Amino acid sequence: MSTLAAATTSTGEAVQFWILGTVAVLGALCTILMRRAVHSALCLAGTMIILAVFYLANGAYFLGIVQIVVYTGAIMMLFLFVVMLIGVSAADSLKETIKGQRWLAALCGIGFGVLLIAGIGNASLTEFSGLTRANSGGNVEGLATLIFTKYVFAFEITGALLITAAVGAMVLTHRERTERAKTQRELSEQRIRDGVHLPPLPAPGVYARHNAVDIAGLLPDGSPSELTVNKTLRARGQIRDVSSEALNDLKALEQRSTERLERPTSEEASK
Amino acid sequence: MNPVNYLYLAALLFSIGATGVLIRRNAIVVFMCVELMLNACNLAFVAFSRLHGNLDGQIIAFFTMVVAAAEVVVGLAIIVSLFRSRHSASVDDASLMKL
Amino acid sequence: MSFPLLTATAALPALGAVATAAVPAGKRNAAKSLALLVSLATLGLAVAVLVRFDPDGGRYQLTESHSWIKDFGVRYELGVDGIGVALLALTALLIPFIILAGWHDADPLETSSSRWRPTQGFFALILAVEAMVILSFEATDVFLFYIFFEAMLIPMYFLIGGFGDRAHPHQDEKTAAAQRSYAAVKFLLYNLVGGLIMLAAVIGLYTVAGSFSLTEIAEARADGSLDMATSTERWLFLGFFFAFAVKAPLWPLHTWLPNAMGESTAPVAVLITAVVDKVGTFAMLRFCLQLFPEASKWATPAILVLAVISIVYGALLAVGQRDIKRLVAYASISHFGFIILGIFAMTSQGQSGATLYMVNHGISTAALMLVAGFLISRRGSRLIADYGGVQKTAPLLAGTFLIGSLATLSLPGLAPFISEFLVLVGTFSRYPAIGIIATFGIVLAALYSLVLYQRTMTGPVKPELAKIPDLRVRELAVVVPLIALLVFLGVYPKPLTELVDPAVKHTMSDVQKKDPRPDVEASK
Amino acid sequence: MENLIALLIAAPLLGAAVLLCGGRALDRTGHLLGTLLSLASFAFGLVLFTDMLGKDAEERALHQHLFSWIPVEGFQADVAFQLDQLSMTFVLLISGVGTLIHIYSIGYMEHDERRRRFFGYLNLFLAAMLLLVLADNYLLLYVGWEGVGLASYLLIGFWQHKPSAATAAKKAFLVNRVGDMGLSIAIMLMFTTFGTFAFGPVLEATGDTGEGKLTAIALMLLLAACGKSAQVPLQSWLGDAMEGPTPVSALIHAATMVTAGVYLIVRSGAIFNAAPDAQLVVTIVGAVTLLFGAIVGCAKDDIKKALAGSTMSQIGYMVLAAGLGPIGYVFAIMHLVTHGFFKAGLFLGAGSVMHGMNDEVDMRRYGGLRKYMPVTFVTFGLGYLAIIGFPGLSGFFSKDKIIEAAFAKGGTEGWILGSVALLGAAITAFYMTRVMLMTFFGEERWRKQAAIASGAGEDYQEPHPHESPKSMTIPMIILAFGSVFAGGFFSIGDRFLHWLEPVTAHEHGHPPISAGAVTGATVAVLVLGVAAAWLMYGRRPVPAVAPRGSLLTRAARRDLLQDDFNHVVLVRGGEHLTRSLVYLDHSLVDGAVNGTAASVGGLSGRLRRLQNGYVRSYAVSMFGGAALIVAATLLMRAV
Repeated sequence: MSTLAAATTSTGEAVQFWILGTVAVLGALCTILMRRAVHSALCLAGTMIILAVFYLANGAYFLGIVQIVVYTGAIMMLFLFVVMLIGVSAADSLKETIKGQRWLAALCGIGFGVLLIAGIGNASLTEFSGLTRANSGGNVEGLATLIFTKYVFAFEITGALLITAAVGAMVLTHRERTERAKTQRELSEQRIRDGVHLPPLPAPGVYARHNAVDIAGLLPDGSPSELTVNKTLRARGQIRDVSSEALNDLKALEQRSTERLERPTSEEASK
Repeated sequence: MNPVNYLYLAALLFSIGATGVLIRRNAIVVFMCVELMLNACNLAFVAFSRLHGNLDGQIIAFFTMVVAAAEVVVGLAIIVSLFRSRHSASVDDASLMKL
Repeated sequence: MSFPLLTATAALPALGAVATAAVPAGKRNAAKSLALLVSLATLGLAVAVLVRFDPDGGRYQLTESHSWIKDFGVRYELGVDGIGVALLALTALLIPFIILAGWHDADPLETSSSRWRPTQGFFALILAVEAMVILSFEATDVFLFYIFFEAMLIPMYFLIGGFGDRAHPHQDEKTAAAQRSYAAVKFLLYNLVGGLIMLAAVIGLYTVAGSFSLTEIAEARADGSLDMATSTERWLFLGFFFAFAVKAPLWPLHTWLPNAMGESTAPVAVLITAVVDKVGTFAMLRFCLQLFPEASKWATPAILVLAVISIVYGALLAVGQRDIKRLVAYASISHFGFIILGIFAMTSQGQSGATLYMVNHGISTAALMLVAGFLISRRGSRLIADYGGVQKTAPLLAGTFLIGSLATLSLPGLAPFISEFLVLVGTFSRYPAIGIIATFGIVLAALYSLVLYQRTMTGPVKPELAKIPDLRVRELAVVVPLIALLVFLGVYPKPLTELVDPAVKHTMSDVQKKDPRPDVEASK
Repeated sequence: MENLIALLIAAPLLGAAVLLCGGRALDRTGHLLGTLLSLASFAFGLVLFTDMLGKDAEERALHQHLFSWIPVEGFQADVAFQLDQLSMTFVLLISGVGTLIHIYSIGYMEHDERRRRFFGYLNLFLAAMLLLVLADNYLLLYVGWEGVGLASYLLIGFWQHKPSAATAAKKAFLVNRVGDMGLSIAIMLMFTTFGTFAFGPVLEATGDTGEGKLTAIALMLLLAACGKSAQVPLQSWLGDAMEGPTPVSALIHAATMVTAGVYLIVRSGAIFNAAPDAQLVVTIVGAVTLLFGAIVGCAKDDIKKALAGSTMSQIGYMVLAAGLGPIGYVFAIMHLVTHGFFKAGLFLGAGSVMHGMNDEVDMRRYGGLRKYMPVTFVTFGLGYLAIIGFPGLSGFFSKDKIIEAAFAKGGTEGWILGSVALLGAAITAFYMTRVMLMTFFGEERWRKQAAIASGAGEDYQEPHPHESPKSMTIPMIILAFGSVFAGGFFSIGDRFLHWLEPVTAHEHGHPPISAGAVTGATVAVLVLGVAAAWLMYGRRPVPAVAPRGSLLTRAARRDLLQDDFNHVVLVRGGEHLTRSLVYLDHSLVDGAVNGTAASVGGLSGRLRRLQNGYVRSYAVSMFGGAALIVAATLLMRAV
């Protein structure tokens, strides 16, 4: 125990730092470069776990565990949950729309990083106290002492903050139903009154090769009908279009039968 | 190895996170980048805690985590309701704050 | 402590404004009657001020003084001299007529179902303007004056921008609304710029003099205990004068007036030119001359030239107008030139004349503009070319309009003649050349007034005008008292001159000027 | 007795107020009320006159101080009246002729639905005119001066539905305003010179001041007189003023108001006497106008405009006389009074002719009317003889004296002025004979006119000439009586001279040729003029359509191109000036401000682009800012 969180570091820790640090930076870079939000989230989760290891290496045992349990376990899962809710496969286009934004961002990022690093380099951080004494009564006990004495007020306020956040999230996402839900009978009556679309909506995949929910049914001319796909999927733009596939198949079939029956092609016939 | 390296790492991660906030348009990813920045800070706090030999840095990192948790909850709720009304999670689409 | 009469004259319309605004939406007529009653009661208070005021007593009378912002030495100080009383009475007198004339101007259109209460707002705003104008006539604390001088812009802005003339010459409602808001914004910006420059000068004055009290500073100036560097005094003077010249308005700062008067309803136009603008010329007399006598004398030649340009230029532009209300606006610019000329001629006749001019111009413009408003509301157009032969169908309207026109051209026997002649004599006795050029103004005044009358009232009757009704009882109740007053003050102006004369003497001694003596006496 | 003076004015003023403010209820009796009050004023005048006659010549002047009008520090204007012989003469002329014309108008305006208002205006005119002649200071005179201008404006434009009448009224007022400017400048000069503008002090103090100032005052007064009395160069309004009803032309634009300029000059005699240069200008103006009016009178076919030309010319005589100084003042006023009689008579006659001829004014459509309107013919004829100066009638006495006085001026000026006056007399005889012949003699052209008019497609109703009603003829007869005998009555024993002398002072002129020779010459030119007219219009038939005529004739028909000059220089020039000023006001004065506003707006528009609404853009600036702060911190530490 004493080697960890000492004023100087062991070679093991150095090896660990260099390997895991590289991975962490890679994970961070992947987080911002991956097109899909899911991948970003997974990369971020990886980086966070590495950070948890670093916390442990720095003698912050409690924080290391909390990092894994709360951050990686809860928060990142919340992220993934929302990503799923919104559409897991919706990929971001990485094309920049604001002129010069990317260059400015890169410049600022690199500049800021360089400045920070220069600042740290400038600071005379040669003396190390180490956490040996502070952690002597146990890390968790030390933290607890501080939280319930020196930081008790801030701690109580964070409690209030958490409650507020929970309530706020519920308020934001909860939709109050202002009117009674319409019964099926009423809905059908309304449909007839409106007279826009009387029969039930067609099922997905009609006339298409597949009947998966995200494949639009085909109209007689081979074009896909968006009506057949679930509203949510439509909104997310997650419709797979297989109409061209079907048409190509049809064309190939006709071609083959023409060849076999030695009929004149349509171009020739028109001559 | 000098534990100051942790600080360099934190600075690097922080810069990467900040750049991500600036270049990504998906609100969720932007949010993740913010989390990355927060974590970078936490790392710095923990390293400082070791440098100074007391636990205050860890306490602050702890509070950061709590606040981040609250923030994530509310932020994601906002993203969800935004998505509900606009069918998009792009931060550029919410650009009504102009004349 | 005696009854705070001056505060009451301002507080009554202010409270009235609040009360009028609070009248429920359905009771428009109650709001109108309430506003009229309040304005009449204010008139009553103004009469009480007139009675209590002793022309031969001290310079400022009925004074009230309370500490307000201790840290900056700002005090709530009120007091009136003869000039202030005259203008206070004018304001209190005109407001009831303005309210009565605008009785239907803010009725909601039948087509609109807006829940906004325009009628209540209209009359409340008019009363609010009255309160602020009265306070700026009464304030003897520079900072207090500044506050009301600026604050009256807000209700005026809404009156101009929110209650446009329904008879507009624009193609459709949308352009009309755009023009209206252009006029309102122009009014606001011009006056705000002037006001901000004045604010700088007010602060500058405080740093130099250490006080905001007009009486204190003026006394200190007079007995020499407050010495300003020449350049400081000139800069401060220019700061004050600029604001007043915008409000007055003096050429070339005049262009907001035709827009504002053209786009607003006739009663509001009267409110602008007959009441609000008077604060500008009044303030020149009270603040510029008293606080900065030396700088005033220094700037006199330039100001006189600008005033003469205003006179001739305004009159020439009035001749060239095609819109009745803009014509009256340019005529007013010409008249304001006369007022400023009289103030800065620095003779007793000129300053008495200028003060009388303020009162008389208020009454005469009100008479002309309100009748013009009645005419415009009948035909639904402001363009002169749309009229002709009105005297045949509406002789009373034409007759009162003629009297208004004659008052505008300063016909002897009507009040404006006396003031105009006094201004001319006062100017001539010190600056003959400027006096003679200004005299050309009276020919041009005849030109624009009579051309207007000829084109609108005489000639064959236009078919659209064949059936317009003559003046109604309400309209007569507005016009007849004004005309009677014009005639009375034209024949017997003594009460007014006696009121004003002592105050003018004080001002003359402030600037340490004496009237030039006639040649015959001088040679003896 | 003094207190009656205010009543002189109050009576017609009351009439005006009652008639103009009173409603339709007075429509039926209004004209009688107006006439009665005018008569009352005349009666007061007579009472004062008899009272005055009972006093010594030097003590006849009466004063009445009514109230202090404009009391301002160093400036004192009072409403106060002065009634001396000069004023008395005018009072009687104004209220007398005025009353006659009120009576005449009862008949003349019988069918006009706005007759009540007409009488109201007439009363207003009387009040203003009386105020003008009774005022004891120049400022109050100015009130009357503008008051008559207003009345004249209202009456010329009485038939406002005619655009020509409205334009003429406006023109009259405007031209008069130019003159009024002169009067106001004169008053201002008096104030700065003498410290007052009451007649007494000003006229007494003329000796104490320099000639330059006095000349300036006198010239300004002359400008005022030119405006009101239609003297060159401000004469252009008088011809157009004939658009008004004929009684108005008779009263205002012939007998009374237009002579106000002469009154002003005579009243200010002391100033003019001390400014010989100004006097010379006065005589020149008078002489030029005298010829100008006469020439214009020769060419006009409109009977009223011909008479208007004549009025201008006759006032030219008066101004000429007034410019001669103490030699001429009395004669100027005497001619003014006799002219008041005969010119009013002539105008009423013309009105009577028009009344019988469907309001036709073109003399070429008259002819041979003497049979149909005997009374009009006789009274008009007597007026005619009086104006041309037929020996023994009024005009002879007054005009002859003026010609004599002109010669008496002495030197080359005297010869020139005298000759001009003689020439004027000849032309007067010519054009008045022309009017007479074209109207009452010769063939009855109006009978043929119907055929011509129907050919031209005009709507012409053949007139049925008839004599006018009694209410119109009686005033004409009284005025004819005056035109015949007034001159003789005044001249016998120099009555008029002695009457006025205390006020205006008088010097006997000594013409270089004997008075008899002047009289002879006058009669000779008179005969010449009549003969020439008879040759041109009596012997030969008058063409019904005006011939093209010589260049001079054509110019004279157009008022010797004065109006064209005014139009091109003043009206057009003014229009251009105002139009360009309106443009400049919009583009330059307003443009400067709007330009500033636009450039501020443009700048903000550009700055606004930075605010593109994208959160990420804002984030970049925040982050960039943070980077800068860090950089600055490091830099500060490094330094």
